[in-house]
Order: sequence, then C-alpha cells, then structure tokens
Amino acid sequence: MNVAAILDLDLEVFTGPFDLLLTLVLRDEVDLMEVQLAEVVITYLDHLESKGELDLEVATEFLVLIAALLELKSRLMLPREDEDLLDLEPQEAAEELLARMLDAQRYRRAAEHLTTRLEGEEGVRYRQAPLPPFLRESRLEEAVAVYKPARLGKAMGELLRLPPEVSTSHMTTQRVTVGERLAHLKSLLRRGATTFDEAVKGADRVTVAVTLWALLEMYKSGQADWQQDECFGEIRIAAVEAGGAFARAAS
Amino acid sequence: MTELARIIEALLFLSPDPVAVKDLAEVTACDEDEVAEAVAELDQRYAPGEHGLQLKRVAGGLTLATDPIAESAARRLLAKPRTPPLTPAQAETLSIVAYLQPVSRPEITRIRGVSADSATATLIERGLIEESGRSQFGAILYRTTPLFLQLFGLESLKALPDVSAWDPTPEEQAALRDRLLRAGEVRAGGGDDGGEGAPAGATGVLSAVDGGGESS
Amino acid sequence: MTELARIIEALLFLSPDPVAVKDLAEVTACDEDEVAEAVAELDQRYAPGEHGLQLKRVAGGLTLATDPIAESAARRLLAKPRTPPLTPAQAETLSIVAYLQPVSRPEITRIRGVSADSATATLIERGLIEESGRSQFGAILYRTTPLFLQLFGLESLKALPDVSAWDPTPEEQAALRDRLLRAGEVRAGGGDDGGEGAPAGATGVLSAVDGGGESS
Repeated sequence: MNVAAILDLDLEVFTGPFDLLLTLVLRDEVDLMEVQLAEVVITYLDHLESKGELDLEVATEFLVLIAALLELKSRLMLPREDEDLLDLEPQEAAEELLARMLDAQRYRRAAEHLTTRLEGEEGVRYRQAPLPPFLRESRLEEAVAVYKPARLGKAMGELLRLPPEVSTSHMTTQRVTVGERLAHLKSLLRRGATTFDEAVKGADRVTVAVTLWALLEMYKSGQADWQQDECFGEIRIAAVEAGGAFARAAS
Repeated sequence: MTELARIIEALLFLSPDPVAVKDLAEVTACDEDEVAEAVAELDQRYAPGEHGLQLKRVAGGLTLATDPIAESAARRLLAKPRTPPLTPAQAETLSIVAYLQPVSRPEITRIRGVSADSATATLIERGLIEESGRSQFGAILYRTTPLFLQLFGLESLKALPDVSAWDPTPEEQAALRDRLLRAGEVRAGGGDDGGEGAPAGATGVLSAVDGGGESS
Repeated sequence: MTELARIIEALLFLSPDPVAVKDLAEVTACDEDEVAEAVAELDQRYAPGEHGLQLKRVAGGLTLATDPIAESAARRLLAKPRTPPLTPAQAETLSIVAYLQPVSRPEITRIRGVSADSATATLIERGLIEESGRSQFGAILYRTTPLFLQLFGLESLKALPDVSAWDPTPEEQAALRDRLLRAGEVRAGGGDDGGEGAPAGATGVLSAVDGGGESS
C-alpha cells in the first residue's frame, strides 16, 4: 500500500492525501514554505499508532519522501539577507537557533493574547456609514498645503535610480563550461591515456561534476572510453581511435 | 433602558439607512408592538436637548441623525480633504502622474515595477488625481487635480520641483519618461515576484542600459 | 447634557475614525480640559447598561461602538459577521508586526520558521497591517494600522502587554536548549561521513554508464 495515498492530511494550507500535496508542491501550486512539515510527520505518527504495527517498507517510503521535502524546504528557507548562521561555529549556531526558537515561542504566545483580545471585542461594532451630504463636499478653497512638493521630486528621483544588481556572491562564481572541460580532456588525451583524478586534479566540486559531463559527452560521441575496475577505484580514460582504445577483452 | 431599546439603538446606530419597524421586529425576534414600545422609550431618551443625536422617522423607517448644533464643528472636523501622510507607493504613483500626465495605469505599473492599483484608487478617492480620457490603446489616463496643486501648495504644474536635485545622473528633462520606463523594467525584472525567466530578463535589460544609457 | 457634550457625541457619531481629544478641542474651539469634562459627562451617560452604545478609547481617540448585546440582531440586520477570527498563522504574523514594527517579511519568516506570505497578504487585505517604507536591503516593512488598534480595542500600541510577559520560563529555556544540543550531537555524529557522499553518487553514475556501454 502506498503511504502517500493513504495518509490524509489536514494542514493549514492543505487538506487531502499526502501524494496530492506532493504533486501540488512539485507543480508549485502549494508553497512548500507554508507547509508545516512537522504536522505531516505528526499525522503519519498518528496513522502509525492507529494501525498498531510498523510496516518497514511503508515507513521507509515515508522517510524518503519527508526527507526530500525537508531538504527542499530548508534550501528554500536559507536566508538571503543573512547568511550569518552558516559562518558561525556550531556552538554559536546552536545559540543563535535557540534564540530564534525562544523568539518564536514568545510571539506565538503574544498571538494567543491577541486572539483572546479580539474575541473579547466580539460583538463590538463601529459605524460604517457614509458622511451626510453636507459634509461630503470638500471645498477647494478650504484646502491648505499639507504636503511638501519635495516629496514628489524625491519619489521621482528614486524611481530614476537603477536598482542595484542582485548579488550573486553567495553562489559559486567560478563558471566552468562543458566546452572548457572537453577541451581540457582532449588536450590530456592527446598526450595519451589519463585518469579522472588527473583530469580534475585540484578542481572544485562543480568542475569535477562538469568534467564528468564532458567525459560522458565524449563517451557518447565515441571519442573516449573509460573504465573503473572497482567501486571508488581509479577511472582510467583513453581516447578512442578507430577501433577503440581499451581492448574490450581486458575488462 | 430595556434590553430591546438598547438593541434597537445599536441597530439604528449601525445602519446607514433608515430601518423599518417591521425589520427591527424581525431581527430582534419581537413583535411590532414590543418594538414600538422600545422606540417610545428611545424617543424619551432622545428628547430634544438630551443628546447630540436625534431619533428621526424618515422614508418609512427610523434613523439616528445628528443635532444641527453640531453642524459647524462637524464641518470643521470632517468636511476637509483627507490628507493622511502618503505611503511610499502613493507618493511614487502621484509623482509619476504629476510629472508625466496624462499617464495610464499600465505605464505607472511599468515604471514602478509593481502594480499601482490600490495606490491609484486611493489617490482618486482623495481627489488628488482624476481620469483624463483614454490612451490610443484604450487605457484610462490620469492627471492631477486642482486639489492636488492646492494640497502641495503649488501655483501650477510648472512649479513642480526639478527632479535633477534627487537624480544621481541628471539628464535632459525630455528623456524622463524613457528613463523611467527603463528603470522600471529593471526593477520588475529583479523584483521579488519576478517569476520564470526573471534573471535572464533583468540581465538583458541591464546590459542594454549599460550599452545605451551610460555611454551617452 | 451640556451643549459641548452633545456636539462631541454628534462628532463621534459622524466620524468614521476615532477622534483625538486634541482634534475635538480644535474643531469645537474649546480647550482640552473642557473637552475632557464633556467627555466625562458622556462617559456617565454611556455607563454600562445605560445604552445600546458605548464610548470607547481606541487608536488614540474616542469613538462610539455598539454594545455586544446587539450583536446577533446586528448580524441578522446587516447580514455580515463583524470580523472573521484570525488563523493561528495570521495571529502570529500580526503579533510579530505589532511588537517589532516596522518589520520586514523575511524577518517575520525568520521568527516563525515558516513563510508568512499568505498571512501577510490577508492581514493587509483586512486592513490590519500596512506597508511602511523599505528596509536598508529594500524589503518592504510593515506596521499595524489604526484599524488594528480599533478592532482589538487598544488605545495605542502602548496598551499591548510587554512582550517579555511571554518570555519562556528558565525551565522551558533549559528544556529547549537540551533538545537542541541533543539534536546537534546527533547531527555532528552522523555528519562526518555525510561529506563523502559524492563518490557514492559517482559510482551510481558510473555503473549506469557501464551498463549502457556494455549493451552498445
């Protein structure tokens, strides 16, 4: 039985089966930022409790789904303006997090107070009637200057200012293209067979990934062949001349 | 005062229009005689000189109205243009209309990079701007009103302040509209709600501006 | 009732918003002490149970409002609920804005731990909060409106209890800290080999490639 189909959720932003929520989130029709994932987990735990048994397969499936959602959501939640938390030492980060949780608790209680207060005003109504005719005509000559013209000039000047470019400093600025890595691989291969480690020596993770793409590209177009004898073992790369580089029998 | 009389008083206070005795009876779940009795009680309370309000019978119903003694004070308090401080959105919208009039709402939106609908509605309601025909594409055009001039202490539109005082790159006044539109596009591209393709669009506009505007 | 009290009653009846004593004094050409005296007279008239209306001090001014006894009849007459209750998300967002104003949406999100976008939009639509300029990063700032004070029966923001009233107790803080530290340890324990995830991924790709290669 598919856990996503049988788990019925009743959340603030969504009511229905879990799989529908997943679909809507993936289609951007429900904002993941507004989904309280903890509620989903609690619903699942309730579901488990009511069934009285733990089906490991179903539990695994649920864990995978909820973990994926959590990761996606945590990425969305990474603050754009303050990435300070990332630079903190673990101890400091924990303190910062604690401070935020305490803050949240404080305002949740303040919210309860406001809600009670609003309930207390239940039934108090204010008059919302239009002014009688004799008050509706405002005479031009009675109007006095209350606004400063400079306000308009300033607003206009601000509109003329080009907004600052969006900062992308938090993103990897290093740009590496498949084309560049292809050229790199080809130049290595011109000198003979090589290894993947050699091709990405000293490179950052993005470059490693792009190099892999380049290698896949060469493999697909039949320009290179590669071989790995064991997991985590060395990946040997060789150019494919007419007839192939590795003797296939060797592998 | 009986509870029914108090309820009826509250209902007359809330309702913008006169309320018929029949309706009062219905919503209070009483019969009309009981309502009439309560109304008599109210009549007594609102005897001339007792309150600043009067209980009146008009248009087949009952209504509360103010005593004429309050008229001149009411005029001083309420019969004047409402001039709460302008929000940033209202100031922006108003300045666009003031400097570029007549101007359409889509143009205002383009320049601001965000919708100007509620700001425009408020400015109309306060009598600061008004409709002024239609553009060739059928969009309603807006212009400022005489009240606008009055409230800003301006003799005429020519007295609007020179924008260059607030403009980091003063250019020909004539180019104002074009430059605003360009800036607006950048703003819309880089904006919060810039959906799909926004970064690409923003870059495009930026480089276009860099290429064209800066070098001139 | 004195003439001044009657005039003030009429003004409060007419004005769509609460009126400050200062403004009442100005438009009645009286000094504030006189107004205060007249208001005291009104207070007496509108003592609880006397009328269907009450004299309230909200949003920095005086205003007339109905007594809740009229609520069910008012609902039937006007066919609309007074104000729908707030959802927990809206109440939380509103309390953050009320206490921290002016405050930006990213800040609200940071405190709540979940996005506040739709709650913010609803609060704006209901007129409880409004824009109030921009932060130094360009984010829109929000503040509460006079309508918020009015609907919550608050004379001013100062009438809100000090936020420290809801500070978690030292025990709660300690419990929270404990939970957090435990979670942190688990993460640190499992995190060491988490960084080595890449090779495993690479293997996946490679074996897929191997598979493809074989068949060709």
